[in-house]
Amino acid sequence: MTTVFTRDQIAARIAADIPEGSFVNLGIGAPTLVANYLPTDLEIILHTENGMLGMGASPAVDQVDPDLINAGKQAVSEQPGAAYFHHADSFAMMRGGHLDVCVLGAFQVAQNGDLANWSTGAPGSIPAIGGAMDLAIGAKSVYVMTDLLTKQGESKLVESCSYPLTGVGCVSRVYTDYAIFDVQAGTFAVTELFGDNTFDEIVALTGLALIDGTAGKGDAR
Amino acid sequence: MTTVFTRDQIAARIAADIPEGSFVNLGIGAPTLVANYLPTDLEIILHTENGMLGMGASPAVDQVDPDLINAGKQAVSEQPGAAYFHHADSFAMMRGGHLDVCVLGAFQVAQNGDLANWSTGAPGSIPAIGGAMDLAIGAKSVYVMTDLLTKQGESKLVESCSYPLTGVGCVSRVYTDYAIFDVQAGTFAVTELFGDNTFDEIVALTGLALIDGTAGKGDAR
Amino acid sequence: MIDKSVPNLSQAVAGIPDGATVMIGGFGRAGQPVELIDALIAQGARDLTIVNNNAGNGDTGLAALLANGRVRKIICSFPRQSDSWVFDGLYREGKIELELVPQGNLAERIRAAGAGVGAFFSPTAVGTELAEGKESRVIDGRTYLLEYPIKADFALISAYKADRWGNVIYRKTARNFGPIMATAAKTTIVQVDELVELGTLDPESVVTPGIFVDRVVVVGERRWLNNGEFVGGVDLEGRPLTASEGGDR
Amino acid sequence: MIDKSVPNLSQAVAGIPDGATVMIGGFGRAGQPVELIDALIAQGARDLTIVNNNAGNGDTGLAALLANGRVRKIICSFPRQSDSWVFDGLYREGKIELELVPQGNLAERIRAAGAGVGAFFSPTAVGTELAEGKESRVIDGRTYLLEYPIKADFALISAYKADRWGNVIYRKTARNFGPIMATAAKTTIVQVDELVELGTLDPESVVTPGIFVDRVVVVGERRWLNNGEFVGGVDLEGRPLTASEGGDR
Repeated sequence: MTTVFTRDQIAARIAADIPEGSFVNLGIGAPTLVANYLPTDLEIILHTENGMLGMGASPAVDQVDPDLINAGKQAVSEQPGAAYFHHADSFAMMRGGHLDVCVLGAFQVAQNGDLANWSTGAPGSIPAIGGAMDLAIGAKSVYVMTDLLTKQGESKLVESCSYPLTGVGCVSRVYTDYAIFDVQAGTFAVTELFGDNTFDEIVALTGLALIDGTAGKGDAR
Repeated sequence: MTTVFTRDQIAARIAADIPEGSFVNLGIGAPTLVANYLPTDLEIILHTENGMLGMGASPAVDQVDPDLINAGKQAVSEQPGAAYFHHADSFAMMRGGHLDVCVLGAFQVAQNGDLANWSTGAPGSIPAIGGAMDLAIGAKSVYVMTDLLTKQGESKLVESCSYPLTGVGCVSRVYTDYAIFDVQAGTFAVTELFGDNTFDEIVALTGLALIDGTAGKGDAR
Repeated sequence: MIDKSVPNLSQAVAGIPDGATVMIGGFGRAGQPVELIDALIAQGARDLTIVNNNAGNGDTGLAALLANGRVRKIICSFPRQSDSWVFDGLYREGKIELELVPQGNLAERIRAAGAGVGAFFSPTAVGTELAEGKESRVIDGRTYLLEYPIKADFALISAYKADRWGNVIYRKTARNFGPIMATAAKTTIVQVDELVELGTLDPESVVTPGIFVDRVVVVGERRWLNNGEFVGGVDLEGRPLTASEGGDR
Repeated sequence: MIDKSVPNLSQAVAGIPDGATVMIGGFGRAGQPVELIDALIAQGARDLTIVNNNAGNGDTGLAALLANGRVRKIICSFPRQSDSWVFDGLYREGKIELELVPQGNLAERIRAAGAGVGAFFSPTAVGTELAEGKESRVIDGRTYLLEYPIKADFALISAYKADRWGNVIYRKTARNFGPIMATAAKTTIVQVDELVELGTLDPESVVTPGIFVDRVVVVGERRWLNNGEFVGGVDLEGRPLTASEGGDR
């Protein structure tokens, strides 16, 4: 039976890959969930582009401080060791290559690592880019967190993006609800299958030429 | 009899022209003397390019703090209302046009406002520029404090500089030991004569075509 | 004696002419100078170009300025939000011009204006539709786009405390665009919770030195503070919580 | 648990190879990381390119590194000083290469390296001999020169206090180049008077966040401080005053 991870399961899987001491930016929307699954005994430092390192969890409702929010404009808290800075310094951290990991959502990811996550290009839609283009080119590792398929059942992993790009060749890895994919020299490599999912099922769902990079495959050779 | 101001007299004369509320950078060397003559009842805020606004006077000898120095590496003090910042922020203030006045020394000033104050271009000399080029192009008003004549009796005010330039067309006004000169559309205007010095004497000393911009001259017309 | 404080909000925003470019601090509601914006609405300036990260939230502050038809153009990174209905309507009706700028370019271009940088090569947006019409260059094997400074006539900023020289400190993530906008505007106007005695702010911790500030106006403490202590009991818009949420109402 | 502190100076400077580019903080003696420089001399790396505002003072610190013949090239704004005899001698003998950079360009180029800026148009040095060979461009009626980032393999910085995450604060004008050099080097090494508990530094006042810091080493309080209080009684080199000067000696 096909295994489809929930968003929380994907978030937990991503969290497990982030080493202690990493500086991490979690994009607005679903990637924010990753924070809930970071091991509490490890020190991982969250960056929010609106000017903070050492961001902590959502506060209790009566501890909401409107001066202390994340990039999604949600209330957050301050960890010991936190620091505040202005927007140019915050984006200098990003654009200067100092963040270890960012996690972003996606409309599409192409097999060369191109990312489309800010606009469907639909006529009449209101564009909004925020910090996504800066994160895409700035973080050392750009992880995408997404469902593999659109609501219409189309693969979000594609040969080349049809939607407007956020960044070129910038994605390192894609965590989907079916499997994990690494971007390797212009091709997606499936590095982990969730549950009993098979490589062939993923090939069928994406319609792409994929590399089988799962440990099992490696072992079998 | 010809009046020749001492350096302290020139410094006092410059200080008298600086309005309250000005942000002022005093270059290393003689311009530093201006600080001693700023009226103590007026608030004038001194900038030092090594990262401070609100710089105060030299401390007593037993209050010397090696962490608190000016651009000339001399001990200074901190006024109430001071602020510290790093070097890029400090020069952004300068280069972004936020300083009202800087006072610099000079080897030569040309009648178009060109300044030469960092190198005589002599073979074998060791060059050192520091922040002079940034000050020259950055401050709203660039005042030069200098003797009118070199030790060899040559005018430091010249048609065009023979020494390497610090900045092009950047000088607003020159305070010398004989008179004050404004740079006006490619010509020096004598705006104030010290003591009994006459316009004709200054023309003779400089060998330049000068404008008589003294108040007396203006009144006489 | 230098005293940059002005006695009221109307004097704080005096002289902003029609057609001015006005930077407005804040990221969403955090650091948004709502009182200064309300004063600007009352003051009446029209045909404004606004620089802000967003394009207004709800019906107050920047959104109210837009709703009053005062804004010709907005330069921002993230106009579309769950509560940006005022902007959304104006944009769909073609009543407001939008210049969309990636947030990092927005911040760096504002900084460049304050720092005297003529232009800079930015790594962001290469290969995207926002690169169209921009000069590109490969430096050290990487492609960059040339970006120009964003300057303003006025900046309206919300901060925590100031002294009469205009030295300013901020509070938490409400700092955001304030420090850089203060450097990029000809006239910088700061609203603060509190004006403190000169010499009270730690010189090591001043974030915006007075050289960048022209006017300071005191608006009083926000509802989630009491004598500088965080007392909570508000929602994200700063409204007191209801009793069922643990508040006083 | 993140702990960037290292137990001693030799571990702090471990791994700096021959031929490395090393930024050294400080303006004159203020903020000069003398203990780290001494450790670098003991460590033995040669053929270094050094980035500093100056080229050494007296016979200690950076001057001693130069005197030991470890420096191939120095990038600085103000080599010639009353006490720069070590550099002066090497330069006159042709034993050291000098790249002279106006101080504002030096600072902005270091910042650019840390901020991911590919290059920028600078207003400084236009029309001077330091403009030779540089690309110029007129923007908005003003001429600028194109300047490139200065990056480094290592930065050696002296600061006041740090925590184990590498958050750093400085003291007075000893801050100078530290914060920008920390952003521009692959590996940033900070010597501090004191390591403090995580959470002790005010998040509003951290100057260099830990993201820019790799190693922290404690060297103890300078001679003009006692438990963080300024006690004076030193000269500009930090030496205790003699009795006739009002000191203890």
